[in-house]
Amino acid sequence: MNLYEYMGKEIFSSFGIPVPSGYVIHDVADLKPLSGSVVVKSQVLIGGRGKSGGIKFASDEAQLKEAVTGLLGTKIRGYTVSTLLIEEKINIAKEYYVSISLNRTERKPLIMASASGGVEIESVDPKEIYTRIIDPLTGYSDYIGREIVSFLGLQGEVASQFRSLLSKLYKVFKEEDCELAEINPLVLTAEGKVLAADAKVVIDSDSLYRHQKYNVTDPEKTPLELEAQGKGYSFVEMDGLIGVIANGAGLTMATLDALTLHKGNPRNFLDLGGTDSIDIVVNAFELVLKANPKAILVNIFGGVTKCDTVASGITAAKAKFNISRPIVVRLSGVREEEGREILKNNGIQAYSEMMPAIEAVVKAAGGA
Amino acid sequence: MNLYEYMGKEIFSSFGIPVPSGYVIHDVADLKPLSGSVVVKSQVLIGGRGKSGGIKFASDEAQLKEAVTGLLGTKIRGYTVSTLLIEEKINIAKEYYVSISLNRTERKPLIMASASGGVEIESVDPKEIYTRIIDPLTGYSDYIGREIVSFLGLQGEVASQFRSLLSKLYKVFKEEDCELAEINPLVLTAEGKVLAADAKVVIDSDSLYRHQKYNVTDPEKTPLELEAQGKGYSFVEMDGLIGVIANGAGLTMATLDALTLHKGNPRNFLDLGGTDSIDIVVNAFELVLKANPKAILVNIFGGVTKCDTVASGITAAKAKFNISRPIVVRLSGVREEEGREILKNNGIQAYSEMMPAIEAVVKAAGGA
Amino acid sequence: MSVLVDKETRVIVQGITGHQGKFHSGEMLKFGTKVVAGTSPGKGGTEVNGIPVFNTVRETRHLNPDATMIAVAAPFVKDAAFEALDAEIPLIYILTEHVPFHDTMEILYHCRRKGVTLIGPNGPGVTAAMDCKIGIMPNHIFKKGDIAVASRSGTLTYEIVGALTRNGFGQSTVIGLGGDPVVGLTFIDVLKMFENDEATNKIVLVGEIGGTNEERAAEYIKSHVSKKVVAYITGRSAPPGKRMGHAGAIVEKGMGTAESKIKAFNHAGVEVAEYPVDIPSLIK
Amino acid sequence: MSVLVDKETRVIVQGITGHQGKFHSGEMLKFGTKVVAGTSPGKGGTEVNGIPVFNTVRETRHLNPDATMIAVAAPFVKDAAFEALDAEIPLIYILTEHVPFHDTMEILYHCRRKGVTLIGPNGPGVTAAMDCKIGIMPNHIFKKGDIAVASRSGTLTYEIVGALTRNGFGQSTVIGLGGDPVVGLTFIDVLKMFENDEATNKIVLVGEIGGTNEERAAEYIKSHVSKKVVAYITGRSAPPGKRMGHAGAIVEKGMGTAESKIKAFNHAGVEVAEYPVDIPSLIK
Repeated sequence: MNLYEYMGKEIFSSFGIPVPSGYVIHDVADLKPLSGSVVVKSQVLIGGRGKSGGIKFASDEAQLKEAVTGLLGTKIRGYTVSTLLIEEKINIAKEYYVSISLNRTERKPLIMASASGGVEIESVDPKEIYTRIIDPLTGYSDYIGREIVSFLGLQGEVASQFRSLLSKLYKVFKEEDCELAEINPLVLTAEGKVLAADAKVVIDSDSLYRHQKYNVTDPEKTPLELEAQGKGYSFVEMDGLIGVIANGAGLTMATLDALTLHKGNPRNFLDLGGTDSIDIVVNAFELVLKANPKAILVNIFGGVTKCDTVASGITAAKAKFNISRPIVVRLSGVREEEGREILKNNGIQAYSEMMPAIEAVVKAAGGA
Repeated sequence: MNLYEYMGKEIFSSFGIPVPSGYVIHDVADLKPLSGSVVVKSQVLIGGRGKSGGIKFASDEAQLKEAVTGLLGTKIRGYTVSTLLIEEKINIAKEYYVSISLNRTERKPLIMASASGGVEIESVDPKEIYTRIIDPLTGYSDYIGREIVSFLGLQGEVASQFRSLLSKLYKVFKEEDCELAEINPLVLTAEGKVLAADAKVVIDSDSLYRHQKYNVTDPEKTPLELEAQGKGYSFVEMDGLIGVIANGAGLTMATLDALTLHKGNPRNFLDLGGTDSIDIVVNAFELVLKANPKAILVNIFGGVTKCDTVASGITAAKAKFNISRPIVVRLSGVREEEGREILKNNGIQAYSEMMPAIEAVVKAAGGA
Repeated sequence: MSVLVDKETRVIVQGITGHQGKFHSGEMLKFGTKVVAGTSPGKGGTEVNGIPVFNTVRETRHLNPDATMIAVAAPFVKDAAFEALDAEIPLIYILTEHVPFHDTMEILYHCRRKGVTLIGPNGPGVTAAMDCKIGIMPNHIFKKGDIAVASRSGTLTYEIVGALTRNGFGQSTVIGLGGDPVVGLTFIDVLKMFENDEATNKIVLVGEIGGTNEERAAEYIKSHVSKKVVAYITGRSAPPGKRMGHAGAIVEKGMGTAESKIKAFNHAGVEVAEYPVDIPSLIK
Repeated sequence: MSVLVDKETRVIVQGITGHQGKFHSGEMLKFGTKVVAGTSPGKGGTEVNGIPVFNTVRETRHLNPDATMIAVAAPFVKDAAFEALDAEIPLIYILTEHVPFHDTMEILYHCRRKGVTLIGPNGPGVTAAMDCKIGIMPNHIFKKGDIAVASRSGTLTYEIVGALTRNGFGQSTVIGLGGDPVVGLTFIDVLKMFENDEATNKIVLVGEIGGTNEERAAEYIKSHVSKKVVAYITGRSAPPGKRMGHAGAIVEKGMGTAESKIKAFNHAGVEVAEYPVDIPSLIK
């Protein structure tokens, strides 16, 4: 789960990482009197916010009001701005980059730092980036900070601030179950203070039960995907014509792949999961129907999810939603015969192999 | 460093371990109005406090005043009572024992629990004691608590309170650098609440730099031992006649052992440590002289501590304190010849072997 | 001898009184697995499917378990794994989905230091046809043979194993690695085992988008694997940035695409099937 | 080959610019030890005794260190040890006194899981006469020979090694275990090494009051050590409950007495010297 900048900064601040002073508003009426120059930052979860005009500066009340009214309610790359962070303007002497993330290849945390901050880290020469895989059992220890300040050429008081901040950033990463805790830019001010001028924090969604304070709607998800998420389905909308219901993430992906290779592009990814229940099948149909596919393919390899349960779900859904568009079913595995019998009685012929079902549904949708 | 009960309970409380409500007084004037029956507990660092009359109960103001005046200033097994803990009287339904300590053999933490609380754990049948060595890297985890409540036959809400308390006790042990964190008795009240009715916390003295809030004078130490501690010496007073100054804990102990086997009992243990300094030698003599031995043995194996430095220290001390009692010196190792020369010029003959020096000092002290 | 488990493997189930524990312990018994005990705090002394239930893993020690299946809810998985580690059980399989990856990292590296094998989380387990099954794979799909299968997904594994069996290709060991971004075994780990396993002559790898596990395996195969390897990769049609069911199945910043994995395997001389059902014709 | 260190061992000193680091790195050089680098944050680029100084251990990697001596102040020891572990240096010796034992426990078990040998804290180090010295033992006391010495104390070790040398008994390896309640090596650990060491024919153990390290060693010797072992135990005259200089040298609740240790050694057929100077006559 991606957190908004202001949420990331709230977390940073609670761990003792210095951030610019500021506050959040949702309405121009929430503005507090100005006590100096400020920056007004749109809270959206997409990159390139500055270039898209999502960040404005103000040094008097009129400019501030103009900036706020000019940003609230507008769209940045398709996403509506409903929240602004009003922050003191800081005097930037130098911009750095630091992040801690999960490195999937090593299955360990990765810490990165660079003196080239304020730009996308991918655009920085790797030689200019300090990287170190962290042993998750010993965790962060000060020698890593000492290596980093040595790499960045920092000394004295600034180096101490950096080391202290890095140790706290690792605490954030670990205690808040982050996939990513990134500060870009990490600013050294003209006054010699080290500050997190931005915050990109991604929390492992599987850990949310122990961080119930976060509740961010993923802006990249479509309304239908959000509805599916609320109902506990893994669901991804795609731009094809064939609705897909399958069981298991791997089998569902394989089904999409097979459809695509047969030029019968899928309308969605929907994994029934490992629960054996008629209702889960019926509700899956409801979701897929909302995506309005030309035909629906159900691909089941019965194990914990039994074929007869799925068959009953299909017939129940067909009746409940009065489905007239083609439904192609493939049933294999546990209680396959019973399932086929149930469908047959309801006028649906079920395939036992995957490939004929793929071909049939592509044909039914009017494809190749 | 042993902490007083009330200090241990303050720590427990700051980690969320429930303790009876109470307060500390040093003077009868500090008493607060009574709101129910209380127990008045002398804060002394020795066992068997209850049996020695150090704990009294009071259920009205008169009894309370009597208890307090009767305890403050009295001596319990030689130690003066200057602090009292006034605590609400709790309704004990059952007493348990729990502790976490360093097990030196395994070099790991050891957790112990028993349904036989309120008595010395050494007197409890080992079969009645749950014990488990804890892996210091995984630390305490709830399964240990589940094993303990299963062992103690606890269920439901009381079991939950126990598990929560045990997890906090491990945090105390680890985060406060304890050698021992013991609750005896751990009380289940008639109202179903689990409370730490006593607290025995021993902090690793080497960790005190990160726990500067503790400052307890070890009541087992003599005034001279405390003075030596303040000056940075490892010093133990003993009841013999021969003062000892040596370098290294092992060599110093070996010197005491050799003296004892020669029926020349030592007056003290004093380890010069590994610093090469004349002043350290002079100050060591000052301490040993305060113990008023019949003769003084200096036993040095020169390495980092060089023999000529020690020799200069001896002659400086002899002059400064005008020492007339016999000083027997053994010098071996680095700069041995130079040291012997310095001493010879000051009328002291230095042995190069340990045993002749032992024999000489025993004789000089008037021994066998 | 098969890889990891065999006829003699003595298995316990942590969380045996839950829905999953109850159902799958019964299925494992039917498969022939020696399920010697289960645990469930406060339910010691009862039975599930005729299997004795204990309060703690420590109480099962006299039964000398060789492996445990952890089927408790995600928030309790780390504690259950630590309990198994403390009891020195040499193989830990975690069935549970949605375990926070920070927990899995801790579990994994504690397993490593104690020489314990971790399978999962969020995978179907391991089966040595027809000797032992630990996990949730359907019983009826297996046939004993010389093909080892390792996969990042569950149902797709059954599809492929089913196809192998129908075409007469039996299996030596089938392992589901798990669909999380951090899991106990990598393809390289299992390739080592398969290469050294006398019962295995050919190897099937079933990968998916996300991470670089397959690319690394391809490199490893070039220099360390003499047995025939074929593969299937799923997620060719997955839109970038979207998690496809598994927490680990996501293409991020151009990393972990199906193309990259297929290319890597081809470079290593590993044929990659277009459809799952093509695996039998490639392996023969 | 000697135990733990030899002529080829490449040593770095963490905290080389401090008082101890400076002095002992010079002494080690004189002994013939290959001290290849030192570290001191912010002092990279300087030299101590002609030894190049770096800011971090990572920067010394190109010098392929085999061992490190940690000579930083107690509060920084854990971090220094983790730095050495991360750089995969296979032997860590901690000179520092007063390290909190909770820190040492962590260091020790992280060393274990990475297969790293930990010596100390609070001990004089290890010397392979006359090939390599890591630590603070005086250079002049050694003579090459076939006697291995392990001890819980510093100066007393020198006393005994000096007596051995004077009496013509050379040493293969001399190890100071350290005087803290938690240290890296136990007597059993070093007995294993000595038993397998071709350069060692006889063994001297120097124990002291506190803990049960000596009692365990005695048990171990009975069944695992074929070489002649003699011992000296100090602290016979120590009053109970008093720490005798070393944090670990204390008799508590009747545990860890000299009597118990002497008795255990005698039961194992290990002669125990009355005085340190008696060791040469027992070993011959």
